[in-house]
Amino acid sequence: MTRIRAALAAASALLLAACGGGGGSSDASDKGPATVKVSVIPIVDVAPVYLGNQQGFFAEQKLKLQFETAQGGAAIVPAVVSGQVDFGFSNYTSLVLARSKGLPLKVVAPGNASTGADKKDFGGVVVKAGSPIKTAKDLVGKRVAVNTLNNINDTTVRASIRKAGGDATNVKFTELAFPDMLAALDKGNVDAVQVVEPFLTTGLKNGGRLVASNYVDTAPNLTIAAYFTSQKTAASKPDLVKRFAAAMRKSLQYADQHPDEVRKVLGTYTKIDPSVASALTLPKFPTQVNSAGLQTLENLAVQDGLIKKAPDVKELLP
Amino acid sequence: MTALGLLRRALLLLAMPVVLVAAWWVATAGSTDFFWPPLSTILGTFDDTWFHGRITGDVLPSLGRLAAGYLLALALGVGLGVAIGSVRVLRALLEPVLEFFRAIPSPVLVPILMLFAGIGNGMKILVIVSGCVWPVLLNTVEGVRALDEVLRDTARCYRMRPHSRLVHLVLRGASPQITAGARQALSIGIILMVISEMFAASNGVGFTIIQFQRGFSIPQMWSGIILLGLIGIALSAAFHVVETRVLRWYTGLRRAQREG
Amino acid sequence: MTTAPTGAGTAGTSTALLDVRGLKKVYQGRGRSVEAVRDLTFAVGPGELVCIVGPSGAGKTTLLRCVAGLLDCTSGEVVLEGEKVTGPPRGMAVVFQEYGRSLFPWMTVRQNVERPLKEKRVPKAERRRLVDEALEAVGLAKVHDSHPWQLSGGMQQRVAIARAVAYEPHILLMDEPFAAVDAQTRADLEDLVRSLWQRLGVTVLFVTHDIDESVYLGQRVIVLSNSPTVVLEEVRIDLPDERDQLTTRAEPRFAELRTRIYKLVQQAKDGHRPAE
Amino acid sequence: MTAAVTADAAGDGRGGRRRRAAPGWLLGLAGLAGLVALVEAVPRAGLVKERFLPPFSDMVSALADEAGTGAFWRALLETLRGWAIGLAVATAAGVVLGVVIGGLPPVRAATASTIEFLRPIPSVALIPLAVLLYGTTMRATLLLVVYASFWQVLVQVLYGVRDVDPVARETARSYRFRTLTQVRTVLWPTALPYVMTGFRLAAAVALILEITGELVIGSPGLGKQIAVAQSSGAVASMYALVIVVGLIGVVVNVIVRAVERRVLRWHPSVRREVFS
Repeated sequence: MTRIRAALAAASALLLAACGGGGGSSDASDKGPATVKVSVIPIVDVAPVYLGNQQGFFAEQKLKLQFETAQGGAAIVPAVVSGQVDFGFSNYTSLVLARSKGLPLKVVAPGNASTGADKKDFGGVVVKAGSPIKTAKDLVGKRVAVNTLNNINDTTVRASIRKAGGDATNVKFTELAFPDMLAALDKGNVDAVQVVEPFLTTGLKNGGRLVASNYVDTAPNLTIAAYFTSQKTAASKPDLVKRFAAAMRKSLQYADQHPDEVRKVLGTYTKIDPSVASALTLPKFPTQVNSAGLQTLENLAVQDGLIKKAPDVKELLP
Repeated sequence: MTALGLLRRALLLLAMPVVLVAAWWVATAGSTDFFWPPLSTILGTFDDTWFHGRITGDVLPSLGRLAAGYLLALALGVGLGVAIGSVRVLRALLEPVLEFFRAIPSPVLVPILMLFAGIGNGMKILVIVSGCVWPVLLNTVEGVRALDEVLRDTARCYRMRPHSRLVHLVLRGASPQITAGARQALSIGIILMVISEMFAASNGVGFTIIQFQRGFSIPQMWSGIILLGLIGIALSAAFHVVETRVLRWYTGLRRAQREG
Repeated sequence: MTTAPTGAGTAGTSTALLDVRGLKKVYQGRGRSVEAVRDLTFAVGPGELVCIVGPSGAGKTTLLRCVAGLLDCTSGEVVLEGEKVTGPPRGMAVVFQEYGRSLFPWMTVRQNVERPLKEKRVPKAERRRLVDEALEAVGLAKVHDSHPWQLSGGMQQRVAIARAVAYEPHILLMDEPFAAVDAQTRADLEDLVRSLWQRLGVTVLFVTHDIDESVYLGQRVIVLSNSPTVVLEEVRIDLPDERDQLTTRAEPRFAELRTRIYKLVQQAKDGHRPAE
Repeated sequence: MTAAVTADAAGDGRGGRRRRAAPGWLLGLAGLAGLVALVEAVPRAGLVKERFLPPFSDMVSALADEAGTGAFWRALLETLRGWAIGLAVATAAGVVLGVVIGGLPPVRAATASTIEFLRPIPSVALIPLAVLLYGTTMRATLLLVVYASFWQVLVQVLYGVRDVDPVARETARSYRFRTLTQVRTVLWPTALPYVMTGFRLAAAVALILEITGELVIGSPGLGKQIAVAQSSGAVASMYALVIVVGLIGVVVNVIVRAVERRVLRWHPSVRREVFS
């Protein structure tokens, strides 16, 4: 209700009224599958949920998934908190940020994790072929593109630099969307780019050189992202959340064991070229949240000044 | 005007905005909704958020890019518009191409512009130009074409030189349309100032608002939206002042025509 | 009558200031062409005031635009002061019918009058004098800082006349200049033209559809046929040079001339043309 | 003066376009062909890398691939639907509010400042708000579309209502027309050209905001398809979709102009342009 009132205050009452009120989603009822709305970013990382849906893991739990795609976690979090969607996908750092501001979020299942293998991860820092940058340490004083500033990628790149013994405070991060990075690197607008698949494969194929696997450098088997819901949903529909988490875990496990099917499902919700899809490095799809990794990300967020005080990790975890 | 009349005017001018702001204040007072903080909280963060380094660090760079892009678009739009409006062949040749480019929303062009202009201020200025140029260009073309035949003949008869014909006839004659286009371009420019900072930015009002949104600093984000609104209002007011000066003859002419 | 021009009645002679020879104008449209002017030949001597009348649609405006160099003629030629007209010539000023559209609305009265002088690169002091005199002559000295649209129609046309006069042209073309003003104003403006002509000795070619006006103003009236236009007849106006609205128009000779031209115009309307 | 009709939006040449001769039409095609050739040649010549700007032929084949998928057509439909709904809501709200506000002087006086305050607030400032309210659904984008195009209509309608001939209004009032009749017979016909101008501007703005919203927010439609193509590195597909968006814009523009011409066929502002 405050929402509507506030909207009135914002003097767009007329317009809002014309558009109708906000949407909600159906309750979990006993008869028939419950429709749940899941908000995801259409990237490689969320392949398991699409694959699991295809495999009927959600139907088994009497869940009917309805996907809504967003451009980033920043749009997904409010949608989940306000109940527009039931579950969302976001990286851990975003969740930590949100939690530190007091947003009532709850992780229900892990999303994806680093492969843990150096130079064989699904994301990393790429430089141009002839670049003098050889290691993460050489990134000091250079311009590095990340997809969002003050988020998981710049903090993990800094971690990488620290690990290599460089001064992590002396890096010029520029915000650039993944698709635009390789062009910017090529033109010399930036010295290095932190990319994830499929751009990592494309970048390397076009003569780029991988200098660091920032997720691997941050922590062993770092969990990158997770599926989450609001504390309200978690409290009011515990059964629904449990069923979703179960189906999700099954999907993650299946995805982890069937990489070829993961590659195939990419074609259903992205426009990744099949030849790239067959070559790219897939992330790990763990079934358990790695709370140590989460703690590491939290510490990085504090260290790099994203937040002042780290929220209790347990508040976030199921 | 009497004091009473002045008071009445002031009342009319301010009553509605005051009521709306008051309504907002009351409606959100004591709000616990994370995304809809009380107006008092938002205004409380305003000073902290914007007046300690961000004016020079974000607001001015944004406005600088806006000014550069806007003025460039004006020059380009008027220049091309005069050429296209005056040369029939050019108009016929370019019209469909221009219609096509105009129909492409500027945000879509950003990745393409990045290829040619990199990711620095140049790209952001180009984004602003790419959106602002159309209303100026099209209105200039129409303005030039709508120039009075008799006035053109007069200029020819008195052997006005090309330069002074451009300045004293074409540009002045098309100025009502050019101004209308410039006004549209200004509001588009503010929009694109924000949008351009969504891509590869490291400072700016739009950039900051989005950082706040991503970092879930909601009252700060709201203060940014309010700041954008204020910037919009201030620029529109400034434009109005210029417009009134430039078009004083036109308003008078129109009034005379209406009465006559 | 002191400075009255002496070149009256020198039509067709080589001393003519303006010579129109075999002028023909065909408008080329898409797939069709319209012959507006077929064959016009006449001359205007220096200092003469010649009126051109003809029925509506007689191509008067086409003729004037060709003479002014605003329009290329299809064949024939217009020669002004011994030079063939290919574009708006030097030493010529035009007063258009649409006073509201021929003045620059964004300029003041003064700026409007001054603009052509600036184009001519007249020195500042000289410019000032010319503008002041011209405005004084048309009775607008007081409103020089107004914009044209703040003035009445008659006053706007005075501005246009002042602009033409200040330009110091050798020939002044007037295209139905008073067609859109009320009768009273019109009489005043007619007298203004007569007096300016007499004072300045400028050659005037005055196009009108008003027969009375042509008789009252002109030394000579050229009557045009209907379109495609040729010269139907030239009439000498042998009225005294001192004319005024009351007495001149009351003279029997005025009535005769008026009747004569009226008949010619009627004939023209009925399609009568000189033997071809 | 026709200028009256388009005082704000400035005449977008309802006149000229129609009179364009066949060669002009051909020239237009030549212009487009030139653009196509340029886009084909620049990457082929290696001036820009093909993986950043693929040659035109690659875009076309990507477009053909797109057209073979259901997702493309669904997205197209989503975009058109969002655009149409947003435009309809904005037009209806703009016209109704415009007539009410413009028709009642006290209301107009009271709201003028508010309108001037709200109008310059950029619609993208509302993106975070729209996302908070409606998530990433079509409604979030609809909010932007309605907000942005609403002002276009409202402002034009206000201009239109203000332009109502005071004499006509007095006449209507003296005949004691009922309010509705007054609106229908006096206000509406005068305001209609303005409404159409507003509608035309709104149609273009609505499409731009629809695509922008889809692109930035991620609500379903072509804009989102572009974002997906972009984030998948499918450059040719992305350009193909951009071309589609541009073409839709052109088609929308053509249709709206045709509608405008039809609706206003009887209106003097159009008739005058036809004859001028």
